[in-house]
Amino acid sequence: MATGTSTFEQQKAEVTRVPLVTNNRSISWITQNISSIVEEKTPIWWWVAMMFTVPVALFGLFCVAYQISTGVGVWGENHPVGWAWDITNFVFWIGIGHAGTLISAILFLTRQKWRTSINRASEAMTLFAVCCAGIFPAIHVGRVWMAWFLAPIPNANAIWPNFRSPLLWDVFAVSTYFTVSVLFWYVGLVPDLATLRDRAKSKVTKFIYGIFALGWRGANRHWRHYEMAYLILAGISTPLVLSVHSVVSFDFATSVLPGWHATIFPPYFVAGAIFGGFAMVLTILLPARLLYPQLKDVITPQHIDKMCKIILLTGSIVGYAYAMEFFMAWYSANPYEIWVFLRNRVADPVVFGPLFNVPPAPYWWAYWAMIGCNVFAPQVFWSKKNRHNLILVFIIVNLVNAGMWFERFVIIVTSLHRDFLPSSWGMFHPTWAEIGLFVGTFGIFLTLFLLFMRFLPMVAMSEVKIVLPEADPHHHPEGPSHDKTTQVQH
Amino acid sequence: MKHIFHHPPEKATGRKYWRSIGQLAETKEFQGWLEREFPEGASELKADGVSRRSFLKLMGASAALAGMGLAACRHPLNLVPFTESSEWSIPGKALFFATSMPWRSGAEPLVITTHDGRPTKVEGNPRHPVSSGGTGTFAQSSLLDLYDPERSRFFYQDGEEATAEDFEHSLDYMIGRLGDGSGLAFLAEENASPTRERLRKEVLKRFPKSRWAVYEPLGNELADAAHAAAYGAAVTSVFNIEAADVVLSLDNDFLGSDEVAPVVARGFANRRRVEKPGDKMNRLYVVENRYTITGGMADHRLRLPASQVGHFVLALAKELGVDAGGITAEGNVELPEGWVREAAADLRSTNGRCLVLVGNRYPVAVQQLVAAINEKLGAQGKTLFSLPQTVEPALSLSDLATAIKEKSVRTLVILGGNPVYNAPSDYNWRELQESIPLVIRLGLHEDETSRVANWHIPAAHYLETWSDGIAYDGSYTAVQPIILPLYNGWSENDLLAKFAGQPKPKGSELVQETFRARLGGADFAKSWNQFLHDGFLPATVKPGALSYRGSLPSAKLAAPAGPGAIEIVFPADAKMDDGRFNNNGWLQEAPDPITKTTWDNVAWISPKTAKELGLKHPIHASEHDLVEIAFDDNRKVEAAIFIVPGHADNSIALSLGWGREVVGKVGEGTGVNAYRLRTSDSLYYGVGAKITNLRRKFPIAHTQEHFSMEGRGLVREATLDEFAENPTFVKDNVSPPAPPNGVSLYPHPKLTSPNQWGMAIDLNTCFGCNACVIACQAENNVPIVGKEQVINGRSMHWLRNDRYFVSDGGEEEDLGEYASDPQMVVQPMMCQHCENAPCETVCPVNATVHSDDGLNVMAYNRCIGTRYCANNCPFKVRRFNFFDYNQRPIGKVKVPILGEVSGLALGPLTKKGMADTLKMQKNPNVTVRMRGVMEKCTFCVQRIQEARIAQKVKAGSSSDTTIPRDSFTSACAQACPTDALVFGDIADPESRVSKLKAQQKAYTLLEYLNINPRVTYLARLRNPNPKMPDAKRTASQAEPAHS
Amino acid sequence: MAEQKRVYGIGAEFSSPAELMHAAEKVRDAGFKRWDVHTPFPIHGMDKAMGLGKSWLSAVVFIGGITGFLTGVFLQFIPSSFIYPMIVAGKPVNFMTVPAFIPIMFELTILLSAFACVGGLCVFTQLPKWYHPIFNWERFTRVTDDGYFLLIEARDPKFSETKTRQLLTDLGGAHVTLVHD
Amino acid sequence: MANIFPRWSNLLPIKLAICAAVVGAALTAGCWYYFTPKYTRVGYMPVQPVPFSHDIHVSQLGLDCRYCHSFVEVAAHSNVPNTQTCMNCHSQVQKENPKLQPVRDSWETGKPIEWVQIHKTPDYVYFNHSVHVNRGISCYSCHGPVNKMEVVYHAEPHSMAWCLDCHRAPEDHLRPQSEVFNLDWTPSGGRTQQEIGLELKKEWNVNPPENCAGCHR
Repeated sequence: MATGTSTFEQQKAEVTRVPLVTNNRSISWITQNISSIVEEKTPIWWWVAMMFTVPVALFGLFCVAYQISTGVGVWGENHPVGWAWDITNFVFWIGIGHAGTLISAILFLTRQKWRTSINRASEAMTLFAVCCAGIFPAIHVGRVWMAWFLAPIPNANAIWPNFRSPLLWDVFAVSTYFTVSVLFWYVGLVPDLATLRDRAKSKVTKFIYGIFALGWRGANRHWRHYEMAYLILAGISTPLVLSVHSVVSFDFATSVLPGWHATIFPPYFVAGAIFGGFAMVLTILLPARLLYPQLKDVITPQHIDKMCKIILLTGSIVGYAYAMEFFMAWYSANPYEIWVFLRNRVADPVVFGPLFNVPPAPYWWAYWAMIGCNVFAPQVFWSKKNRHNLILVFIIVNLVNAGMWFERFVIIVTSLHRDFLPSSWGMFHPTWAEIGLFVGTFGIFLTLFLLFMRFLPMVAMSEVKIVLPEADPHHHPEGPSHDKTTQVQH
Repeated sequence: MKHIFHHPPEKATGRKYWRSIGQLAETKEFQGWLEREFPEGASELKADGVSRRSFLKLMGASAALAGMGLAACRHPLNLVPFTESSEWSIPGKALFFATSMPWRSGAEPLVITTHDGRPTKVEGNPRHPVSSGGTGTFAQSSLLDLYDPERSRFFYQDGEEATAEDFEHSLDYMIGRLGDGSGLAFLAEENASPTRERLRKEVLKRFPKSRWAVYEPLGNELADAAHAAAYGAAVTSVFNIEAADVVLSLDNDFLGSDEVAPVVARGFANRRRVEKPGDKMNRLYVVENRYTITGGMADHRLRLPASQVGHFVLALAKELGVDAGGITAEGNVELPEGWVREAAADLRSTNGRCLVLVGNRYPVAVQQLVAAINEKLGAQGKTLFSLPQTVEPALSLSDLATAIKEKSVRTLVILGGNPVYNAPSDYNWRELQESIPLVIRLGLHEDETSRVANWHIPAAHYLETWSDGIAYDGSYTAVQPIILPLYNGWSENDLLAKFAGQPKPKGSELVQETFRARLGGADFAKSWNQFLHDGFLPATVKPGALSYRGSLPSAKLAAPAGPGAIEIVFPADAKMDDGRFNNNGWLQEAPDPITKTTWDNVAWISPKTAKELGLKHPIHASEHDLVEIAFDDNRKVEAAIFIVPGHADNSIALSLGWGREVVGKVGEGTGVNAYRLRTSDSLYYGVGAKITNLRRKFPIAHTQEHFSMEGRGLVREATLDEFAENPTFVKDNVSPPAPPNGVSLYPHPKLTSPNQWGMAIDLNTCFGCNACVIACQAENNVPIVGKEQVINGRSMHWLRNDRYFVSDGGEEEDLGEYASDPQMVVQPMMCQHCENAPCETVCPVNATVHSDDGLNVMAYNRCIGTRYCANNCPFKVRRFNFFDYNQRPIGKVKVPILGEVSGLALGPLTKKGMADTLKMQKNPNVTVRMRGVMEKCTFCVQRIQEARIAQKVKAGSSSDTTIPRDSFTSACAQACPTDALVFGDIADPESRVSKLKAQQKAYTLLEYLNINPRVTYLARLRNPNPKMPDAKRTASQAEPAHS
Repeated sequence: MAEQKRVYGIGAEFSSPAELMHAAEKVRDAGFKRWDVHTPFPIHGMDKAMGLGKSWLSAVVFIGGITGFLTGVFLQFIPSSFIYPMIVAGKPVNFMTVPAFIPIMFELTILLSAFACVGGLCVFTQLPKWYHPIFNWERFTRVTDDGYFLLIEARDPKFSETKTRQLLTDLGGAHVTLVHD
Repeated sequence: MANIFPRWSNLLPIKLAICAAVVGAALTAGCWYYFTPKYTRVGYMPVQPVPFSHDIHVSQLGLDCRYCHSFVEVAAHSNVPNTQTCMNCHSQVQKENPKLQPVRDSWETGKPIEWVQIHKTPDYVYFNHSVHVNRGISCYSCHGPVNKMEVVYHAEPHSMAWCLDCHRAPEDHLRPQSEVFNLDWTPSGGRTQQEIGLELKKEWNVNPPENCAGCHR
């Protein structure tokens, strides 16, 4: 009788939902094709790509060395603009990280099975993004060699860090975030590493993957704890990911500076982070999908479609936050707040400047670049046609990436450069050193990701297998469902 | 089990530098100097208890101290004690010496702080009425000149380095062959030193045919001439501005560069201290072409091209019924309806308790007419007084020039000054000087003049020399060496003594002689010691009345500037003076009081004229339009323009003292030389220059880009009457409003110390003269950062003077659309020591926290430099060491591929370390900050601690640890010539600061943030004459805090 | 496996999760204790089929979390309220300042929970365990691909080489193999 | 053979864990002990150019500290005696003692003796001797039993924590003003240091600064 009901549910299920893995691929097909990415011999394009990314990364590291050895002065920062690209880039990269955790944790908790095809890659992206992010707060300080003062360790000076400082919160939040992400990612990797171990031809690879596979043997007495562990990690990562960007936003929200001092920041930052993060996931996966056609069946148009929808949603949330900030400034009737929003950001030479009869804001272009990329660009995703036009999607998500960088730049620099006392107002101009460092982090990020693609399974095989029909213990290989799926598919 | 370190004895650190002094110890004059010291114990100072002998030993000691202080690693360091005790000197304890700074308008009485024999700080002499403890900017900065590593160190004969001995020999030889002195001429600076005057007479006695000329580019030649014509040559006049109810300044910047005596500023300020509603204050009318800090204080200001001031004076004379005699004027000038009438009426109404001042480089006729006006107003004996002339009249530069042209000068001795650089361009002084067979030049620096001199002799700084002077009030002041000449310099007295046929003086004997002569009988030793201890003898002659013998010349004032003919005005520079301070980093980087420019001079121009010439104010501070200012083909310069609100139309001001050709690294390539435009008949201004827009840009570093307060309640203003009606106007329409008192989410921890430090700043007596800025820099070892860094917005001043232009309309200065004629307000801005300081909570390492006596303290050694505190500081007063400003070259350095690069940006590739002499200037009680740490005003915490410790030491085994009331103060407050800044204990209701804070016009900034600053401002008041045409706009300019 | 070694157990391979599940139920009912199924991915309902209870890893994590939280509390309050209380921006040093301390308490809670979770996993599963007899079974490599295995250990009291082999064959297991240690 | 890892490898995790724990503990303990001034400074005993013995001069001859360190009561800096001070006596006493040759040389040449510094506060610390010795803090509290030292060594850590200990509880060191330079003094009259300290603290209104500005400027 169990079977009877199951076939019925089966049919219901099959007609209503498009399968997550198309062309009715078998479990062994998954194993074969995902593993092959790692096993086949290194493709030319990989070497070519590395030849670009590695030098860029190295240049970035050179900029770091130069800055540390010479002083923060090699950047364009000044009084009053004490933070500029350094913290902008920090927030930018941290934000990107969030999509990974979101996909792996939150979508897991909400039983979004489609996450399985993309969570591995996006978690990797998280880690690499956080690596890049970590560089900036570390070296933006004037005396890096004294940074250990931040650690709450008993010392002969009997003095401790200031636990009230949002910067110290950052230290804890970001390091925790990185650690937990690594654990989460690794736990997920273990079964797939076992796969690679068992498929490995040469002894060496077998040995190496073997070590990291920890002797995994798929025993059910392991799976039950494993699943629990995975669930719990997902459970704690979810508040963590929300907290991290909230804490980052506290750096600004807890200050007294007009334009920073805003209670809306935490949710607004988190939304922005997810927004930017998904954009970056797509930025990476779309090319990967081209390079490895077999991924097309795993990362299907409906995945992209879903992600576009999330971008559209979060993009609109961010847009709402911008509007709300503006409204609060006006509603608070605080001239300093109004000044920052109207005369440091919005007022452009053509429309709003003349409209409010104020001169153009020095950074109006940054503000409108942000609005354009973050609020207007994603609106094209309302149409399904656009969501399935991969070229367009790729363009839009890259606009979003840029937009999110501008958002942080706008928040940090335009608030700082003209605050309370007009006498102290100034401008900020970046130097080659900080531009080089920013570009360099992209080099680092991509290099790491290329290495990841080459040596680790890009898709969580064991998880994808679960979502296949045949993984269901009540599923019967024969029966009409197949044709159904295929029909729906075509 | 512990490992014990052992160290063999090693070479002393910090010894290296002192080798030079070591050599000094060998030299003859020094040995002589030693034995001479105790002729009969006469010149030992009982009072201060320091014998001159101790100096060298103290230096030896401080060598060791310096070595210790600057050593980086811990093991091993050596302690180097003296071999012999030196009386009264206690290592690490400051000693104070009274002296005075020679200046053309009278010596400035000073007290010098020394640490282990190193002068480290200049303060005013509190006992002297002229100073009362205040100082001017120049006195404060002169300290850096003493230590200038580029000061002249060597003797030069025709460009070849020579020794002092060589020089003395050839000098003796040369003097021997001078005969009656015909062909011998001296060119000196204005200086009323009686000793110099005495030597001059002796030289004249020995060489009756010799010539003695005096030249000061900013001197009082014309003023003296006018004065002589009006009152006779025997007397000089002083004015008591404190006695004047109404002052009319005709382009006389008596609060700024024209009259540096602190007594004038103080006297003026004393009449503007309004404590409660109903108090009276004086009224100031100013007529000037450009904004000066005097103009900034004006109650009524009329902007008028300098060339029209004469016409104004005529109009005023007519109004007052003064017979202008033969003085007429070409062309006529439109003056605002009623301005002259009402001003005149106001002056008259004071029957004599008023004063009309005119710029001291205006044509003699104009100045004579002003004298006549003062006479008519009855200022004599009320505000104007006479003092006997102490200096014999001398030849002028033009007389000397003619003599040289006639080839009747064969030996020229130039004592200081720099005529090749700053003589009127029509003299072609360089050629003249080259035409002289023998030129001996005594100078602090190897400069333009020494380049065309046969002998260059390094001059001793006034802090290294024995001399004397006459202060503004006629009192006799001492100039005594605080330190041995660092570079073996000679004083002008040394040189004159040789000419007078005496040996080069070994010490104070020359001055003692003068002193003896002045003193008459009396116990010499005692009174001499007293004199050195106090630094002066009180004025013997009381100011008397002037006798006016009105004889106005017949003169025709030239046609004034107009749209066609633009005038160029040559004001004294607020920082370079006549150029003598050009190699002084503190002054180079001090922002100009009005334009806030540093490291350059700029051509000030009015918005209207600028528009007419198609010149714009740059959006990026570093890109100013370049123009060419030309009178003819060889009288022209290229200058960057700076649009200044309130500047007179058709008039350009280009300050003197810049664009030096031969100068040290600091002054190299700064500014343009306005002397090129200046001729003997246009000493102050010249009409008819051609201005061409070169369509090129030039970077100008200034510390304040935005001119308008944007309607924010920062400087709060009212007129005297408004204050009387509404004593609490400062609290009105403040937006956002201050939270009701004591409202807070949580209880604030109690500040437990018995003393709570705070400051009050009276905006009504602060002119923005920069004395406090430099004083702070000297006291707190604040580094200079160089032009490039200032452009990048990284100037390090802990204390800055914010200057705003206030006017009815909300102009957008940063767009170049200026108010044509706004008013000016100044606001000193330093760390406000907020009780709830936003900077503290954000510091992740507790590097900046609050002390129990209410200071926002900054622990440099804990700071890791996140800059978060600076971002969260509402006043942006925190300063970050972006580079290693103390250890790396500030300027450009040459490197192989890249060419000229900023030394700072090269960082570790450059040589580390600061000049040894500069180390000597550093205040040993303040940490010299390294790169990567944040710093800011500490309320001079080192002084606070000193006071507290002193009291505790005094208390010993008793419980009396309370610091005496107002027994010390911060560097800025001490330097302030007008006591506008007052520092003290606000927990003590009787302290000066508490009293000021209790006033009704006291307010703090940004109340709405609930940060409780410890710095309180007293609102600015103006006292407009209701009848004046511009009274309306002057009235109620109180910047309404936002509405 | 050149030289004979003692028997570890008998394993069989099944063709689909459904069959494996079915077999597991049977083995459970046969009353075996020391046996396990090996699959490329967790199969839902298998715990029930094998008669396993709930995993108590959650308890470990809870303890970890509490530890982290308390660490946060003490780490912050002890220095800033007792060892060296400093006046920072006029903020109180007593419990009133707790809002400022919450973020770090939170982060530490998460961090130690995560450590407890992974640590617990290792303990409960006794991983890493690089050597395992079952790896001696050549076919077993398919377990990480698409093989579904069931293995009964020799240590099980009910284990008898012939009977157990028979049982597995009856349950439809293919490639029934004797796995040596 | 599918098993690529030997049997023993299964014990590796445990072993590694234990090793890590041990090494970690050792490192922590090591830093705790060796990287503190308590270790790096205390006991520092350099060879001095002149083998001057405080023991002889103070304990045996009974010289007062202030005879040589003459400014300790009035200045922040406690001076090292100059050659003259030594010669005051040694021009008569021990004229020929070869050990004193450097002193005599210095006296003749006028070149100072270069003592090796032992107690060094960092440049950013502003310690003031006068305020301590005038308020009942003995030399002993910071320099230890110098009067007993043949060769002077670093007796106390002089770390910030160490300074704070006393600034927070001065009663542990306060003593009657008369006994400040008596390094052998011990609480007498049946009263403990605590009792005496607290009494003096109250009587003299002793409240040492605990904020940064107290020592860092």
